[in-house]
Parts: sequence; C-alpha cells; structure tokens
Amino acid sequence: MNQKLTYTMQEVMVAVAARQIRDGELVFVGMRLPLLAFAVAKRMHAPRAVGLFECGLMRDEPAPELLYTMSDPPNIAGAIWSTRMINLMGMLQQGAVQLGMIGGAEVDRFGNVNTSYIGSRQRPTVKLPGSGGAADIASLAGRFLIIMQHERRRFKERVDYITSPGFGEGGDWRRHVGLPGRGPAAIITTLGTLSFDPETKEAILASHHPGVTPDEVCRQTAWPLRVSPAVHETAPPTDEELAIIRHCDPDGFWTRP
Amino acid sequence: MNQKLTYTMQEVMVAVAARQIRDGELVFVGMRLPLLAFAVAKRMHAPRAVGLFECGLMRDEPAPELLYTMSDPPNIAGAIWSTRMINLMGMLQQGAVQLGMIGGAEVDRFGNVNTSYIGSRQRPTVKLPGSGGAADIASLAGRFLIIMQHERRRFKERVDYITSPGFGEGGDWRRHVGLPGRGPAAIITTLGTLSFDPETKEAILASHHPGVTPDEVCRQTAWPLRVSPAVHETAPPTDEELAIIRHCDPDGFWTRP
Amino acid sequence: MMGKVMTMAQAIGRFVPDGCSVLMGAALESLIPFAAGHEIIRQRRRNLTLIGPISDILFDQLIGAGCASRVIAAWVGNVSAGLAHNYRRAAEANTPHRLDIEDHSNFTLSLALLAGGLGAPFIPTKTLLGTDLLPGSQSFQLSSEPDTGAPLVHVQAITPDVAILQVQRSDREGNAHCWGNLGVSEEGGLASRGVIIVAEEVVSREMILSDPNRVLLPSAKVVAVVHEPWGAHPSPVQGFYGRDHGFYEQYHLASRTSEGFEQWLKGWVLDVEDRTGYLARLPKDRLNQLKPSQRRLAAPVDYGY
Amino acid sequence: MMGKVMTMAQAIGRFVPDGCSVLMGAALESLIPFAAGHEIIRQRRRNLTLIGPISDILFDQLIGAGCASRVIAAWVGNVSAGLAHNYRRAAEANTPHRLDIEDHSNFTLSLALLAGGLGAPFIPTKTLLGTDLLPGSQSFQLSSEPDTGAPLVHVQAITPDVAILQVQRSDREGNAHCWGNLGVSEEGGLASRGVIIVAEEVVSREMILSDPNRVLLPSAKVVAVVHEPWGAHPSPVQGFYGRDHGFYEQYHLASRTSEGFEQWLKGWVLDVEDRTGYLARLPKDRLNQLKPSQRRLAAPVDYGY
Repeated sequence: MNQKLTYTMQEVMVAVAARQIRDGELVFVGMRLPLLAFAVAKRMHAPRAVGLFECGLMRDEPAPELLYTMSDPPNIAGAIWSTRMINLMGMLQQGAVQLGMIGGAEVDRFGNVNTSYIGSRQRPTVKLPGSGGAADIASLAGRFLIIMQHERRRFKERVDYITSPGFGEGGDWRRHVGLPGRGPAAIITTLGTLSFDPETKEAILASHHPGVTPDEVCRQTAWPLRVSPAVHETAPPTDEELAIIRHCDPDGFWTRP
Repeated sequence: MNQKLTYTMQEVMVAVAARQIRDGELVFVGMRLPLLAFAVAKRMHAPRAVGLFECGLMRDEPAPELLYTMSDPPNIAGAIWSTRMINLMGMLQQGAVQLGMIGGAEVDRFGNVNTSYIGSRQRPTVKLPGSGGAADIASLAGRFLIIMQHERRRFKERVDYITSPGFGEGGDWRRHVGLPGRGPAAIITTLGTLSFDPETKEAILASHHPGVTPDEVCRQTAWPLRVSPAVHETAPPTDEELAIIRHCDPDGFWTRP
Repeated sequence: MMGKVMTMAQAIGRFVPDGCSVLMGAALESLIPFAAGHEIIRQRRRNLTLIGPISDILFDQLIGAGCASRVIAAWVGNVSAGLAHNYRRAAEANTPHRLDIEDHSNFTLSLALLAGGLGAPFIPTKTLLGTDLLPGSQSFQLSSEPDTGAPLVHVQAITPDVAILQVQRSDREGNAHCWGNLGVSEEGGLASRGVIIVAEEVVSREMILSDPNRVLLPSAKVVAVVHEPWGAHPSPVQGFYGRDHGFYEQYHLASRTSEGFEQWLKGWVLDVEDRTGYLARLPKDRLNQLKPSQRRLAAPVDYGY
Repeated sequence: MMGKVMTMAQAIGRFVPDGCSVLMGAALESLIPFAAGHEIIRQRRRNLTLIGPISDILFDQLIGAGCASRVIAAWVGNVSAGLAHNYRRAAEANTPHRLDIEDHSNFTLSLALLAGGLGAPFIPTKTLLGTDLLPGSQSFQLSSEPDTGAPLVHVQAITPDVAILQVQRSDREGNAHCWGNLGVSEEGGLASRGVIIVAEEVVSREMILSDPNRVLLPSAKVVAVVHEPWGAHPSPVQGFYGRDHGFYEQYHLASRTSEGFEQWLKGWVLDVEDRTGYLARLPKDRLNQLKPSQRRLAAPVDYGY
C-alpha cells in the first residue's frame, strides 16, 4: 500500500471497474477483482445489474461471503439460476451480455490479451493456464474490461499469442475477422486506466491512479503509449466504495497485495 | 372383434411389436399401441429394456396407469429421467437407441411413411398432423417398426409425401442419402406383418394374422405385394401377453376398435 | 416502475402484437398455455406465426379463430383424439384464410430453438435426409461434411419474438420453477426475445431461490408474469392437475365443422371474459376430479454450506 | 450379473485403460473427482487424453504423475493460487514427458461436448475468431455463413471414452441427483461412451425417482457407481462440504519443484491405499470444519397426480 494513500491500487481498480457497470446490465463476472467490482456496483449505482458466472450460475445479489472460486458454495446458494455453462455462453453469443471482465498475463497496444503461451507455442518459455472463458467474453460480450498488473514485461507492442481478442491489428479488424462483440472498453491496471482510440483502436492513457504519474505509466509500457489530452488522475475510491470492498474482502485476500 | 377370436387385431399387433423388443434395448416409445408393446415386452422377455419418450422422459418401468399422451402425469412420476426433448433426440442421433416405433397414415412398397400431405403439398386433399418425432425415429433409430391400419388406400405403391423415410426407392438408398439408421424392420398391420427384402428392400408379407388369408392382405395392398415363401400365420397373443395388455388398457381405449 | 406481474389481458396486449412470432406448447402435451391462447383469440390478434413442436389442440383453435398466418411446427393435431379440423380446413381450403406451413420434425424444431438460444446460425444434423420436408424449405439447408462429403442438414436458428411458458410457480420477477417433461421449454425460452411466464402460483423469491437448479430460465428474459391458476387446462400440470381427456374429445367432435367450431369458440372463449369465466363453465366437480389424489414429494435437497 | 456398484480401484481398473480419453472436472471448480484421479495415478495409467474445461489442480497432478500424453482443455491451473507447475514443466521442458495440448475456450469445449452428445459432427460459433487458438488446431475448422459469407468456426464434436462425474447421490444403477452449477456435466456425460458416477451417498431407487427432473443423465450411460464420501475433496460439494482453500495453496507451494511434487504425491496419493487412507492424513478436524454449518433445504416439489 502506498504510504500516503489509505487504499490499495487493487481497491482503486475495483472501484474503477465497478463504475463501468451500468444499471440493469448483464455482466459476465470473473473471479477476484471483477467479483468485488460487481458487488460494489450492485450496492452503489447498478442495483439491477445481474451477474453471470460461466460455471453455470446467475446472481442478482453478490454472494454474502468472500469467494475463492465462482463455484464456491456461497455463490450457489441464493443464485437465481444454477444451470449448465452452455446456457450462459449462449446468452453471451446472442449478444444479451453487455459487459464482461477478464484478466491477463500480457496485453498489447490493441488490447489483445495473452493467457496461453509466452515464447513460442511449440516450446514456450512460460505455459500459462489458457483461455478459460476469457476468449469467449472478449469475442462475444457487448464490451469488456481488461484488468491487469501494469508491468513493462506484460504491456507489449504485440503479444506472443492472442488468447482473448482485443482490436487485433487495430481499425476495423474485429469486423473483418467476424467478431460480434465491440471489443475492450478499457484496460484497468495497477497504474491507471487505458481507453481506446475510436478510430485506430490503439490504447490511450485516460487516467493515472493517485500517486502515479503519466510518465511512470508510460515507462511501464513497452510501446510508446499515447496519453490522452484529457488525461487526469483517477477518481479514488470513495469511502462508501471502500467500505463495500472491505466488507466483501475483510482480510484483503484479493485486494491487499 | 373377430367372432371366432378371443382377442382383437390391435392386441395381436401389440404382441407382435412387443416381441421385436430385445432385452436391454433403448426403445423410442410412441403412444397408443407401442406403449402397450413396451409394457408387454418389459414384463415378458425384456425386463431391462428402457423406454424413451420424446417429450423428455425415460422410464424403465411402464407407467402404472393408461396413458392418453406421453406427458400424462403418471408417466412423469417415477420416470428415471425428466429432461429436455433434445437430450433424447441426441441419444437417438448418437445411435444409442436400438428401436423406435411409429404410426402412419400411408406407407409404400419401400416402407416410406406419409403423415403430412395427401394430395399435393400446395393444395392437399387431406392435411395430416405432420411428423412429430416420427421422421427422427425413422431417420436415426437403429431399426424401427411401422404400426398401421391395413387398408388399400393406405398401402400405396408410392406415398404422396415422404415424412418418415423407409428405404426410399429401395436398395442402398438410405446409405446414399446419408441416413444413419438401418431403416424399418417391419410393418405391423391390422392384417399381418411385413418384413423387407434384405437386398431390394421391398416389403414382403411375412405373416398373416389369425383369421386373415395372405390373399386378403394382398387385396388390401395397392401394389403387387410379394409373399414370403416362409409366410405363416402370426403367432397369436399368449394368455400372458393378453393379460398384460388388458391390465394396461382395461377399457380397451387403444386396443378395442 | 411497473412490475412484471400483470393480468393475462395486459400481458397479451403488451407483448403479443399482430404479426409477431410466438412459441407455445413447448413442453409438448403438458403445460400448454391455453389461457394465453384464448386471450390472444379474444384480443383478435392477426397474422401471428405460431411456433411449437406439437401443440395439441391449441394451435388448431388459434388457426380456426383466424389469428395465425403461419405455423412452424412438427405436428398439429389432437393428441388423444386424432386430426385437427381447423388446421385441415386452413391447409385444404384456405378457411378461414391462407396458412403458411413450415414443416419441422420434433428434433429439427428443438435444434432450431437450441441454435437460437446459443446465438448460432444453425446446427447440423442427419435427420430428415431423403424426406420431403427438406426441398424448398426455408428452415433447412442441405450441406455436407467437409471431410467425408456425407450429406448434412443445416437446421436454421429460430428466434421467436415471444415464448409463452406455463410453469408451476414463479416469483414476481419471473424466477420460475418448472418440473415434469420439459420438451423445448428451456431452449425455446432462451431463443425468444421475451418470455411470458404463466404460473399456477406466484410465490416468494426466497422459495424460488431455495432451489436454483429447478429454475427454468433467467428472469432477465421474462417480460411478464401472469398468475393464472388452471391456466393450462385441459392439459396437465404435474402436482396441480391432470389431463382432461374428455375435453379434448369434446373439442374434436365440436370442431368437425366450421359452424361447430364457431359455437365452441363462442362458448369457451369469446363469450367468456377471462380464465375465471372459463373455469365457471366447466361441469361442477370437474376441477376436483382433476386434482391430484396423492402427493408425491421430491426427496429433500440441501444447498447448505 | 455383476452390478454397477464397485470400489474406485475396480472402476478405474475396468473402465479407464491406458490410452483412453477421460473427461473430469466437468462442473468446473466444484465436484472435481479427485479420488478418481488419485486412483488413476496409483494404477499408473499412461497416455491418457485428459478432457475438461478447467480442472483446477487435478489435471496438474495427473500430468505430473506421468499419466497424460494429451490435454484438451480451456484452462489448466490452480484457480485460487495461480499457475500449474507440472503443466508448465510438461509444456516448457517435456518433464516428465511430452504433452500434446489442444487449446479450447470454455465455450468451445462445451460446444464440442454438446455436439458429441447430440451426435452432430460440429456446432458453428463466432467465438475465437481472429485468435491464435484457431490456426493448426484439430478442434476447429474455419468456415463461413452460406448467405452472408461471414466467418464461422466449426467446433468439432468430442466424444470421450469415459466421463468421471462426482455427484451428491446415486442409486445402485447410476440414477443420480446432482445440484449446484453443472458446468458441462450433462453435455459431457451424454457425449461420453460410458460414465463413472462417484457419489457421496448411495441411496434408494425410490429416493432418486421421487425427483426425475433432478437426475443428471440416463443410467443407461453409467458403467460404474462408486460410493466415495469426500471423493471431491479439496473441491466443494454443495450440501456436503466446502472448498478446502488451504489445501490448494499447500499444493501450489509443494509442487513448485519436481521434487516437491514427488514428495506431495507420495504423501497424498502413492503411499495411500485409498480414499479412506487419504482422509486419515488430513489434519484432525479439517473435515468437520468443511461440513455445512447450516442446512438450506430446497422448497418442496410435488409430483403428485
């Protein structure tokens, strides 16, 4: 935790992600920070948002306990639907899910995410776990958020392998390859928030978190990161947001590094 | 009821159909006579046969009451699986269902069945209800039985419309058009039983029911019906078979015309 | 904010406009939303596309009343009594008017709805190869397996405008429990743009959420919840009432002629204000006779942790 | 006739031969058949193809023990703790030996199993377009919509030799009740040639048949029923026990090196005779801590008529 700040960068990320959830939206919720973001949004500004969990669950109330995985018993009890994965994935492909959230090990200039192979596919330096449902969210959700650790080795000009498609090579690449979803809306990192140029689809620094300078963000990015003319400090989590986050994750399992 | 006989032709048909069910088989059971045949087979020689109902049910014991439709409450209570139709149809297409039974309004020389349009499709003389699941059974079951009223107007050289495919134009037509199931094993009628020539796939009179002559069967068939050299009288229902049929259909709703 | 709970008249008025496509009879011979169908007739809807695997006599009634211009189905008849007379008159003599028929089998209709719910353009199958259902149909495209060249049928996705699903119980948001054979209820609901839930009972959210595996589909799909006891009569609802076989037989006889059908329709639908009025016309004791004679409770299930 | 009920050793011995393809972890993070996986390791199976959407640490253990030559999965890791060390060693350094990896997403794996269960050669989708999962994969075929020319991915059907499914309760024939998130349990079981049911409880036929809508799949598919309480530990089973998060963390640390993994494997699998032996090694009171602190019974359901 930054010594001057009364919150962690993870808590900032949760608050920023939560603000992206609009009321009434169907949200493909992952684990960890996205799950907390869903809880914050529900209690703050999006009481009618509904969460989908790819293991086969839908909830309109966050689980009352901290979850380590989406299939934990508290997430099942009180769900509004407990079903087969394919039903939720089908809704995703139908276009019924407005927002999804994914993590990643590497991301590039156009928001493509790698969670599969670092190095070559044949003989990788690091074998990462793979897509899970992230590639489906990135392909099919109305829009999605990428939530990541901001380090120079992870923010690469070009990822080694596209697991979850962002804007590919930029421009209208998504339309060209046939992807239905509109692509990433933002990359929410430990240092700031990146949005995408509406034309070129290149990632642009939109805000830097409290205590972080735009220069620091650029230094931790391996391509020449464009900085928005409107760049500003990320609005820090409010007391109310923090209270919800800490209620959900009292021991800081996900939010205190 | 034939005055000399102590059973109806429907009861003969049920007994003949029941004998086609082998122990341990998965059987796509329709309504009416096939349902009774399943009950007879279960209690006689096929105790491990399992019945599939396209509405979404599987049973390894026949329902304890007379059914008017397969979704009647006594068919649901005590089922071994109550599910979605597509799961049962999927098993059918997988090749997991060895036998199916269908009815029909018209049948032809090669066992094709029409339950859709008599006359032209554009302006039919009679609009029949359609396939239901019969065309799927005929397409996909390992083998199937056709159970029908034997009348000259129904046994036609060529049906007006193929709803449920038999052997098409004969020979290896089924393989040629790509149908996975092996086709009809028999036509069980109010007058006799027809099987199919293994090469030409033409229907052949295999047995005539008690009190019916081969000639009568031929007269009620609109194409020159071949008679098997081994043609014989259908073995009548045994007392045990009759007892089961009458236990299941005490008022003769399906078995007394 | 107006809630989802409303009368049948309101639900049909708002969500089943002229010209829309509507899925009914998804469970097959049980849970058929007859009360909804009768309200559609009373509100004199026109040019509907009726979608359903088999519909027992519900589609026949809607066709006879002139509500439908198109049917996408595997079977239209009277399951326990025989042919569907209005369907015949429409197909054979354009009475009361022309009807487009898109023939499916039960499997292909369920695949079409499955594809709709999955957001897939089609699903391939080997059923119906060689049959007369394929030529000229918009529902099917002939294709072949890329590797082997073996013939395939691509069943095109169907996405109805609205599905009307009868269930045992629902909460006020449309979180609903349904049991018994499901037919294409789940696929059909997921494929449709909106779902009208017709419930024998409207119960608490807590009751439904006590058993999320029993929930039929996401309430986010549900646009209306109609509390309509006996809404499926004469079809059965497991745990609530059995099938009224005689009613089907009676309809079969009455609808043999157009005139007979008109009279039947007047007596059971048009001259009746709503489901309560309909039920009042049934012979005394009929409802009691159809009620379960025995409870058969499902074994307890514990979601505790 | 020998019945279906047998020990885990018998079930694995008979139905999971060397070289077969086996589906496990179908529900995702819950109901993972760890006891079955450990028996596979003890019986030193080789050249298995492991199939599962995500498998939490089960596939990592089987890979580290040298049982697998191929993995068809969307994700292999440690859900609450991070990367899968044995999976990394196999993919990065062929340790203990070479591993073929067929990458899926969760959606495509579920479509592949759905297609398998439907007897369809493939199902088309728009997911994964433009990604590096497609080129060179046997699982996918690029295609396009006939009408529009829009790109499509044909996900090829998967039909595992055997699925191992953990459930709450089963009768002796394999009629089984399962609740909680189902993942690809149903599709996977239907797609497989045979199913091994691992049940927390073996109960009467009457109990299962009292609720046929809760039945996971047809018992005709089931080749073995293994009564194995705590068979899914450290993964959770709704109504029976929670997730043992610490156990995953412990495994994560222990398996960082090959030596550490070998030692872990010796202690928890190889030097243990069966599940009873495994459970005896858990810290005193661990099982009690994982038991539900509260019952949460599903609302009653009446199948009466």
